[in-house]
Amino acid sequence: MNLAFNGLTVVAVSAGAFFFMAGTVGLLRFPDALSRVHALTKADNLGLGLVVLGLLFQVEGPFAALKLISVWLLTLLAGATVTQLIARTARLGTSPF
Amino acid sequence: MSDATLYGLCGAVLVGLGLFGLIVNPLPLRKILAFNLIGGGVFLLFGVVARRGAAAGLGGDPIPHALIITGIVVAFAATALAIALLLRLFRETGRATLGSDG
Amino acid sequence: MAFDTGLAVLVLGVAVWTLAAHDTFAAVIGFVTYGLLLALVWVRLAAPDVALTEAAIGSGVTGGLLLGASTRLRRAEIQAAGEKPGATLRFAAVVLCTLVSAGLAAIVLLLPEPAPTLAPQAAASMAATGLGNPVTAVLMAYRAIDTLLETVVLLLALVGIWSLAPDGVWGGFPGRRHQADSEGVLTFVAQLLVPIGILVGIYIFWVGSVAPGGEFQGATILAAMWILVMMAGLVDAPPVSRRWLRLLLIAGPAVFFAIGLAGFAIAGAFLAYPVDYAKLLIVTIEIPVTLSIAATLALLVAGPPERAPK
Amino acid sequence: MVADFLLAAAGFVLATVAVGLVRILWGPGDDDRIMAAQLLGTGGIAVLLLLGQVVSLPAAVDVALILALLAAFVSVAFVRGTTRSETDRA
Repeated sequence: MNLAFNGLTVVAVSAGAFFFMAGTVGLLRFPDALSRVHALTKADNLGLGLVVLGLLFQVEGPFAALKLISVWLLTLLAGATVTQLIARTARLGTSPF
Repeated sequence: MSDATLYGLCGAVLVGLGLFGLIVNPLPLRKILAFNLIGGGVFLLFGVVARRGAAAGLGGDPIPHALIITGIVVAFAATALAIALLLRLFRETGRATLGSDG
Repeated sequence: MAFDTGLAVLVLGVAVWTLAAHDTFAAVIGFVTYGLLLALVWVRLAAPDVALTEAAIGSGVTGGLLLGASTRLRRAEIQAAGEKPGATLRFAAVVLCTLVSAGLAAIVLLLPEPAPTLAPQAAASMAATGLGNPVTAVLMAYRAIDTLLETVVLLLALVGIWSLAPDGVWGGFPGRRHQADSEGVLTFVAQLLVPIGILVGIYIFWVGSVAPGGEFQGATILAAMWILVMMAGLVDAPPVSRRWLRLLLIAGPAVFFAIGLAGFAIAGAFLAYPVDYAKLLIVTIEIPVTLSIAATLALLVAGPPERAPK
Repeated sequence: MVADFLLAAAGFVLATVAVGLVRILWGPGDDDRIMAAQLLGTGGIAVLLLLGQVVSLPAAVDVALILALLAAFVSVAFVRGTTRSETDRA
């Protein structure tokens, strides 16, 4: 049982790490701000979500698990809205330069 | 070399880097940033002393930890005051430097 | 070990970038990153209380303050960018700073073995305070006078900032009035985040008596949430001459000082607590102190009055 | 065993996200810089959660919670900063 949980952790965290890498590659390679925002959102949502999922198999107690999930939800909500704000700034071209 | 020593050396270099920025950069806001970099380095040095004092089931000596927390808050207050002074200077002179000719 | 080496190198790299960036705005973003990485370092050094403080104040609120200042000073700084010190001064600075770093590094390498520590004493006396977090016990009991003076220092800094107000707006509204966002995204962010943030702030404050957390970290989050609703244009900052605001600001230090004085009568020394009531008294101090610190921090960020009181 | 893997994963995430720092270095616009800082923030949260599990420091989750909140706060300060400098210029 424990071994199975450890295996699930390894799989989920590895997948999460992969998405972080994908987000960084997108940030570096995509030509314009809007597609970079897209890449960033993917990394945010999936990478952290999978890492949290992996860690859920390790924590003890429902409160610790709840806190882990709320960290993810908070990042998701804040990240999505803020990314929208940045995307709007990029679209309107109101960069200070 | 232990992890604590490694971060101690990191803190030592940070203090030197921040001091350099404080002396060399002519813009006051950059000097404020450099001052905060020095602060981070000093706190790190102190934190290494705390980490080496781990005992009695605690991960570090709690007295330096409490002093570092106090230090971070006071450094913030000093930064806020410095920025208010700088913005007032800008309002009065229209300049963001400390040159004596303006 | 490899992880720690990488993290240390990353911290140094971000520090160099913060100093070397041409644009101050970019330097400030470097500084926010620096604070975030330091929070990771504090976790590695088994100092979660410090990590919480660094994440909240060192990175978050200081970052917001510096971002605001850098955008307001931007054009003036672009004009002033040409002024560079001479080669001699730069060389002297390199020599001096290398010596300082080398000296500190030598001290780190030559620290005494075994390391001096007060951890056993702190752990042994913790039972007398009724607290479960040694750092909070230090802040609120063994070195409570430091904490009391710190709350006063914060107030003095605020008085210093307020005294920078020009005559015409004396006692007026701090900072600029932010317009509510026309497309509603900022309003949405504020309405969504602020209730969660207040909950997290209270939780971090409350958990501080038994686990990492405490009044400074909780207060910083509450302050950040107040600044957030002001930035989103949902509420305006109050004029600094308001009586309720002044009372809120001094309530924490005043209660702290009063209970400290009462210590003479009930426990025989300034800021001494009788063992049976130690935890109750500490919590009685902490609640108003948290609210006062939160208000002070938010107003420190808001800056001196810029608009006349109505 | 799992702790070793989690530490390695933390190092990997930190390394990939640190590459995002190159974006901060190169800009060219402020949007790119704040985005890279945000990616670093999310990555930093992931690293914190992993580290907290490695060194069994449950409070690391609280640090992550604060970082998530204040990353949003800093981003709002950024957006306010850029739109405000726009009205300054007008």
